Amino acid sequence: MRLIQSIDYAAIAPPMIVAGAGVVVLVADLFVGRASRRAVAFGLSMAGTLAALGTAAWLAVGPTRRTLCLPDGCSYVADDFALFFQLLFLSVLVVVLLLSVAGVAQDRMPPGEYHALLLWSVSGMLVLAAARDLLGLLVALEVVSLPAFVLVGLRRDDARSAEAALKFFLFSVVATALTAYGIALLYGVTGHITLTGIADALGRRHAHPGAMSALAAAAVVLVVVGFAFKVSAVPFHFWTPDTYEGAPVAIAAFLSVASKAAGFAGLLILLLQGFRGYADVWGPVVAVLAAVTMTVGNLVALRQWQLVRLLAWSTVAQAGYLLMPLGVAATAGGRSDHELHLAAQATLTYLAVYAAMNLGAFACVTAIGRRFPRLAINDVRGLARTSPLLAVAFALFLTALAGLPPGVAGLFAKVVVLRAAVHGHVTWLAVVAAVNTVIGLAYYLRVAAVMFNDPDSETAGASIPDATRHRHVATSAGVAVAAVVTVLLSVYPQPILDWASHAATLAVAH
Amino acid sequence: MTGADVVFGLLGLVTFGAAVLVVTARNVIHAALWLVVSLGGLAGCYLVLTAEFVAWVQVLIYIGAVVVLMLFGAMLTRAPIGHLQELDSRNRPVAAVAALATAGVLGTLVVTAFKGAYVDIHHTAIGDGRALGGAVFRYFVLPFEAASVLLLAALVGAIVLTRREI
Amino acid sequence: MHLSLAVVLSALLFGVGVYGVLARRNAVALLMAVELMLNAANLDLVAFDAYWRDRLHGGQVFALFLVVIAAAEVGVGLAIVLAVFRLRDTSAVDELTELAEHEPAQVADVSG
Amino acid sequence: MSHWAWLIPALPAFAAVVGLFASRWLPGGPAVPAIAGTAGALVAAVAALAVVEGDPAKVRESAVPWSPIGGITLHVGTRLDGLAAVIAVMVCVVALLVQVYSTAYMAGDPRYSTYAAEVSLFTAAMLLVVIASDLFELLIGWEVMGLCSYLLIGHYWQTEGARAAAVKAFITTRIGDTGFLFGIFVLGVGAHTFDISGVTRHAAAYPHTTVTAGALLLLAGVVGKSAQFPLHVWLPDAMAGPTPISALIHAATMVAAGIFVLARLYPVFQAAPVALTVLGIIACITMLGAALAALADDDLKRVLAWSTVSQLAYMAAGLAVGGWTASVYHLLTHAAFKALLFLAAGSVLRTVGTNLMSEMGGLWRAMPVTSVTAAVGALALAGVPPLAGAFSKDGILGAARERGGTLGTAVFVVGLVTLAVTAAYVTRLFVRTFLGDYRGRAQLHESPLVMTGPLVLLAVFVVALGLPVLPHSYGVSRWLDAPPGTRALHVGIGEVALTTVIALVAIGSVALLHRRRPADDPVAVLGPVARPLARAFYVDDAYDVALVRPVRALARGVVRVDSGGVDAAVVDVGRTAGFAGGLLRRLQRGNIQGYLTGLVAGVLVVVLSVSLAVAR
Amino acid sequence: MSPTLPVLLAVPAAGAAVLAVATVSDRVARIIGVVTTSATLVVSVVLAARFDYGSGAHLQHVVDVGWLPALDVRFHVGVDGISLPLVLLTTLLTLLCAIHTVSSTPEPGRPRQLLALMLLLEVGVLGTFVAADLVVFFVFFEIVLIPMYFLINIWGGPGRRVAAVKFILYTLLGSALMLVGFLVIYSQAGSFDMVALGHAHGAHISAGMQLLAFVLLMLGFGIKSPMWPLHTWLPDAHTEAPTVGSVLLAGVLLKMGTYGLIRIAVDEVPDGARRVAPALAILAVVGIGYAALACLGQRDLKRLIAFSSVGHMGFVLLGIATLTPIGLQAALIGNVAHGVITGLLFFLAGAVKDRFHTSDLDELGGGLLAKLPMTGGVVLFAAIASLGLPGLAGFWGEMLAMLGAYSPGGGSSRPLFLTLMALAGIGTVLTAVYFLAMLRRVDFGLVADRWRDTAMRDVAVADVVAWTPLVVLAVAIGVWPRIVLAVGESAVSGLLR
Repeated sequence: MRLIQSIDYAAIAPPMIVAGAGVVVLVADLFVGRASRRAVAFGLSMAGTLAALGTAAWLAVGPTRRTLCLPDGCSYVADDFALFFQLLFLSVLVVVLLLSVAGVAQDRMPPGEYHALLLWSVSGMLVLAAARDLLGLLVALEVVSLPAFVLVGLRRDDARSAEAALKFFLFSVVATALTAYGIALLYGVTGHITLTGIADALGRRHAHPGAMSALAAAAVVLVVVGFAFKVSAVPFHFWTPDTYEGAPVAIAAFLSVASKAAGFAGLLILLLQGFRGYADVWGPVVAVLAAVTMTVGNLVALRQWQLVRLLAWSTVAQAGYLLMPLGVAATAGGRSDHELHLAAQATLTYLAVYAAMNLGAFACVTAIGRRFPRLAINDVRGLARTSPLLAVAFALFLTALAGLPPGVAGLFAKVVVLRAAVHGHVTWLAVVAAVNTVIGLAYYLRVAAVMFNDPDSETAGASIPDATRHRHVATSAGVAVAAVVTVLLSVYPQPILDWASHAATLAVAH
Repeated sequence: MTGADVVFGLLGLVTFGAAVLVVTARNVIHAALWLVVSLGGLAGCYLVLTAEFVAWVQVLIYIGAVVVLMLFGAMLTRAPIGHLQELDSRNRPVAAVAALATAGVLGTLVVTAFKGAYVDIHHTAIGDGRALGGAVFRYFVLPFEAASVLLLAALVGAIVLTRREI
Repeated sequence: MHLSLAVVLSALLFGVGVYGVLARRNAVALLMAVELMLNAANLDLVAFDAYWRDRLHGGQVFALFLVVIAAAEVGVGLAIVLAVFRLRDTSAVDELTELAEHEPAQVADVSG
Repeated sequence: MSHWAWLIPALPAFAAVVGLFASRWLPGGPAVPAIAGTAGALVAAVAALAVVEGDPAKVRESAVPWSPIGGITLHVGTRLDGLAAVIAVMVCVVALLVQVYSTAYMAGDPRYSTYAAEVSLFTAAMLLVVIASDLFELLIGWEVMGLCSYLLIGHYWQTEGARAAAVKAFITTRIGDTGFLFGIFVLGVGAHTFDISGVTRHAAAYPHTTVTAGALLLLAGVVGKSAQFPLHVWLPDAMAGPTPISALIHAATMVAAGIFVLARLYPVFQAAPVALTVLGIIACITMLGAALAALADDDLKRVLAWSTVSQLAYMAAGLAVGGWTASVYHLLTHAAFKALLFLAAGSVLRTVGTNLMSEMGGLWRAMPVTSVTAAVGALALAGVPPLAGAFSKDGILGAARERGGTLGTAVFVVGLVTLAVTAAYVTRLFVRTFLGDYRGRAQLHESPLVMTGPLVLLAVFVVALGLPVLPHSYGVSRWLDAPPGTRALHVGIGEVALTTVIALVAIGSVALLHRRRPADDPVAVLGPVARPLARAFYVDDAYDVALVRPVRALARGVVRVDSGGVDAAVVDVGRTAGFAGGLLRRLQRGNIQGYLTGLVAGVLVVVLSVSLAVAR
Repeated sequence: MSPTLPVLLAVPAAGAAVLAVATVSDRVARIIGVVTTSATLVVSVVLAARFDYGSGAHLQHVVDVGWLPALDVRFHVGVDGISLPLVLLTTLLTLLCAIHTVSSTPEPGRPRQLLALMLLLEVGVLGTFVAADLVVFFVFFEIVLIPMYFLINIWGGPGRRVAAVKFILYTLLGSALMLVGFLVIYSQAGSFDMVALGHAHGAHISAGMQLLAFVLLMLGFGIKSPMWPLHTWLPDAHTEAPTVGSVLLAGVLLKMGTYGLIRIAVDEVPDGARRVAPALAILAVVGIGYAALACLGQRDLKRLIAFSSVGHMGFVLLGIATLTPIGLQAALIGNVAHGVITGLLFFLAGAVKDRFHTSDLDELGGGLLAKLPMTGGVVLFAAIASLGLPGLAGFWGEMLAMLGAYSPGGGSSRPLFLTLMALAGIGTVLTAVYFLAMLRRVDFGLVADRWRDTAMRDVAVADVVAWTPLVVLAVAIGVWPRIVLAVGESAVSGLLR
């Protein structure tokens, strides 16, 4: 027996490159002059990201690689599922890096540390998506979260930033503690710490006495909490609006897209691979939580007056739509391989589309924030007059989030998740979601309408900051990238659908 | 009822009692000291359960590092050193209910599930440094590597947040 | 020894931790309560490791990693607490309510 | 051979279009297309009459596919037989005279061009009804007539009375038309065709209930159009329109259409005796009631309107008792004398500037032509032989007597009573208008030739139309062939004698009353009874209470319910969502411990529920 | 594979894109708008000219290419006898609206954006009518919402914001439920293809699921139609919308609901249709009576016309609910007739509001025929047409709906439908009552003192151009209904096979 597991470095290259890039950024930061620190940090980060992206793409066209294997399974699997997420995370990172340029300068955040922490957080995500044992998942989740706490608090002379970080942190550690306790109980029930071992043991559920099954069910729920917190599912969502509001906007975008996607990666791995035997237990829970999440998120979003908080509640609501397909496990018919595959495909598709449109929305908010730091919805009145392209792009993202043309991508995404739900016989959930899209539209559209309406007479006299002076290349690039992707997904979403379908094979692999 | 039961029971009492004092002490410094007692008691429990390495790590990292860090933290934030009501929030009754419910639910679940289960501490694989080191590097390399990034990030993060100038 | 002893102690510790998290208003004290919760998980892990006579020592290894995670969290957490204290002159968590569901007028005043 | 029959309605219709859109570019103004179109139609109608002469029962049809309507194909075309040709000629004659008369009567009216076009359209619609081969085609003419009557009655839309009367006419007839439409459904669906020939051919083959239902529903339309009780209320009010229009409506179109349709679809009614009985009862009520109302009304035109209602009831009664030919004949004679009376009335009204007989009197001196022609019309209406109205009415009474039974006897008796009342009100009308001393203040003069010309012509018709029934005359049967099972026109000497005596007695009594007190209204002798008569038995008031007000109240209620109930429910749902959002916001007070409590509580609830569910 | 339909969709889409992107002057924008809509009309006329009327039951000019195989979605479009008249109606009305915009652009101007939105709207409506795949249908169905929202929200009256929000939220609720209905069908039958689903005619779908699907579709399409009591978005939207918005809303948008009900709900879940038909019929007839009474109590001209739409669409819904070829024909011609006549009415209401700056009946006072004889005359004509006078277009829809109800299909209770027919008949009387009451208040009578000395233009050239085709069509369809009915005859019997 070898003393150390053999490692396929090609398989783990993406996270290694990103984590390494973080170290390089930090080191380089020490040696370059004050003036060029931001540029260097951005350039190195972007280079590392693109390199990792290239590697991941290369891995995606090649065969599935597994490494760090145990007798009953491998800790790290670079399969379609993992690579789907890795490419998603890295693409998101590209846009987040673009959006960060403005914020790092404006809020005078330390560029080296900022970029390093961001890269490390992403490296945790990359590992998370590929990790196939509980310990790896948990540690990776911490690697995702821990730098994020710091990033949220990095606007160091703003008390709101620190407050946001503290809330995020406390909520996160309590959730982690619950997850850890759940893992411990699960270990007690099954005697295994690897996912495959646990899955096998849970699959032999009929062999357990009732009390043991009850404990296992409780443990399953507790384990899921840590990830449900990441995706901001109700009632694990409380941190979300406060944290987003206090965080730098780019980091809020990062949390709402990448971090949430990471949570879903973990949820999918756990629920579909580890806890498949208890699908009848978590299925109804997920279905109910999905319904509650989308409803609460949408209802509260109705009453928002500030853009970031509005988007925060909207991400809560969107988490509900993302969870909905997994709710098919609530019905006996929905627990078949086919239905779960459809469900996973739906969630993955929605995630990809959501990433583009939500990131786009945050990118627009970043651009708007340069002119209106308060980011009140009323501030953007008449934006279509002063910055027509920005207004059109923002409207595109908002309608996509609402699921309406011209944001056809969002509409497809809604169709896909609803299709999975209806196909899996949770029609009631689909109806709830249908009603929720109406509530959602109410607030998305309010913002869009305000932009396209002329300024009210009483505010018309107030000086509108000059549009051109506040234009920012990197931010505009971020908006543009998101817009292009959203439009592409609107016209021809087939590649994403196909790819999500491949990635969702995880759901049927026993 | 064996000797191990008795020893574990006593250690458990100490641990639990100290834990209760951790969350009820009127003084943060006292709370930190009670935390030392509680975590120490746990280290004893680990020893009874033949997890030697974990026990020593518990003592070294928790008592040696974490609690010291907390004491520093408490002092740096000029937390009330004396007896002050303000250590507890108005959420206390709710907290008590939630805590009792949590303990009750979890306790009932585990007790009913593991009724009569018995740990034969004489035939367990002893968790010494060698056994655990082997396990980590043979089976858990991925978390290990991830943990290195975690610690690095924690280090950098803690520094960047507390450093005054940029 | 009886497994029940360990798991009951663990459940109790977890409950105490929950109480602390919900009842303490000092951020550092709150962190201590979190540590209790994590340690409750550790105790379970170690106990189950012995119970299952795990050759891989999965439980104990997991416990080790949890200790590492806890240490990292405490480090960052205290840094955040210090940052909050630096800017707000308090470490009482229930006084941190600037970020909340406010009405526009209130916040408009705050931000001038 | 009758492919050109479509020209009969098409010419006036074309004239209407031209008159409406192009008259300002035409030399001679709007009157030219109107008169030319109607005259053209008259020529075509006369030609049609020539075609059918001698073999009036033969149906000459020419139709093209119209439209598929989901399994059944409708056809559109013409259907020419004796009835159609005769009525078409009658319509054209009256319409042409009205058009000519109107050039003077409406001179100076700013909207004369629209008026003339509407009259043309009205004529075209009636002619379409007359020669239609399909029930829906007929319905189009039927309803367009309703529209034209609405527009023409409301011609003086500056006045509140005209506006109200127009709406009332349209709505009242439309109520009946709805039944008529349903009747078409019943018959058409039952016969799998909506062709008139198909339906009449199929009449005997219908199940009994179907044909009864169909006939009764058709009857509703007839009652509406021909102003029979209980849908008669629109006609007296319709006097708000220009007087030539009254002549047109009362003589040739609209009200005649109802009787025409009864005659046209008579086989259907023959197959449904119940419907004929109902028709008879309605006719009896209407006949007498309208005549009594006419007795007490002071408005000259309203008296004439009531008389129309009453006379139409005669025709309806005749059809009810099988006197098909007599009824159609009465339709013709009535058209002549009623047109004459109305045009004469128009002549009077234009001169005296009022409708009220209490402000007339002694006009014969100033208006000799009008007076004499009016006297001819009045005698015809009163039923004095040898004028047209007398023989046709006697034919109907004869048919009733011959049919016997309860219905026949009732029609006969009521007919005789009505005859007396009719003679009385006609006499009253004449003496109040033309005899005695003038009670008004207008400058009196005779009307111009374009107005008196048609009067004279119509008077000649009134006399001439009485001739065919005389022994050895040319004979109605050359153009009108009684359908099987009906009584051919036959005027018994006994009826003539009886009715003549009754009429003369009635005329004499009223004349006596007038002679005794020339300045007073003869109806005054009735004392308090006159009041309900003048108010037409309060039917309008009853409708107001039973229908108009409830509908208005209902409308107000619906508006209130819509904004306060249906819409408010929707708005409230929206508000509730916002309110719920507000409540949920309260959970987000900023206190992290509150959040953590929520987290722990949520986890506890879920854990508890799943473990309980699994343990169970 | 015929390129006609893609071109039909591409022309307005391209026009919308050009107007959205290019910053051209208002004049050029108007020219582009009219040219584009004219071109679209020409394409649709070509489509109609090359349509094989002998086989109207079959989709023609079909384009069927793979689009999203992962979702079983194909870009499948085509026209048949049911959709062709609606396509022509849409292109015509949009052209007329574009022409109307030339003479008067509602406040606050910006004709470029207005026309761009109108063209986008046209794309959505046309796409809905030609779609032969449920998802494609849904996408086009939804495209309409945002442009119409902004048409109301930006160019509307004083209450425009609330009305626009109500419109879009309410109709989105409908389409969201409709989507769930589609997905229920898909989950049962395994296809989104409307042709295949129509061919299967509900086979493979259990009775319960058909019921569920039909109810969902009925709610969705019912809100759009609008079906009582889901109509309350409509009066507000119409009252506040600018003239072109009202015309398009009434003329074509409402048709999407009834079209979908026929094309999808009746055809693909026939069993569900049979079970729900009586309820649908009852709601339809209640809507007829309710709308008529509501109209009688209205104070606002546009609101009155809006409520009259509810009544007219009630007849269309009644026709559908009879599940007979006659009833479906009623629905088809009722759709077209309502589009023509109500479109005309809204043009007129817009003209009145444009001249008088109010559409309140009391403020208008009356005497329109005296003040503006041409406008007043056309108002008279349109009102008469709208009340269903035989010989004009509106008659056939109402008459055939009642004729359908006289002998209902689908095993529905005949006494019930006879009762409904009778009630609908009373509804036609009430319809006449309120239209005549409206005419009496607006058209006839004396000019109110406040307007007596105000100089007003009667009709502009653009008005004549916009109104004339509608007047002509109202007469032509009324006199010669086969131009609509013959097209759909074979198609409707195919639906009820």
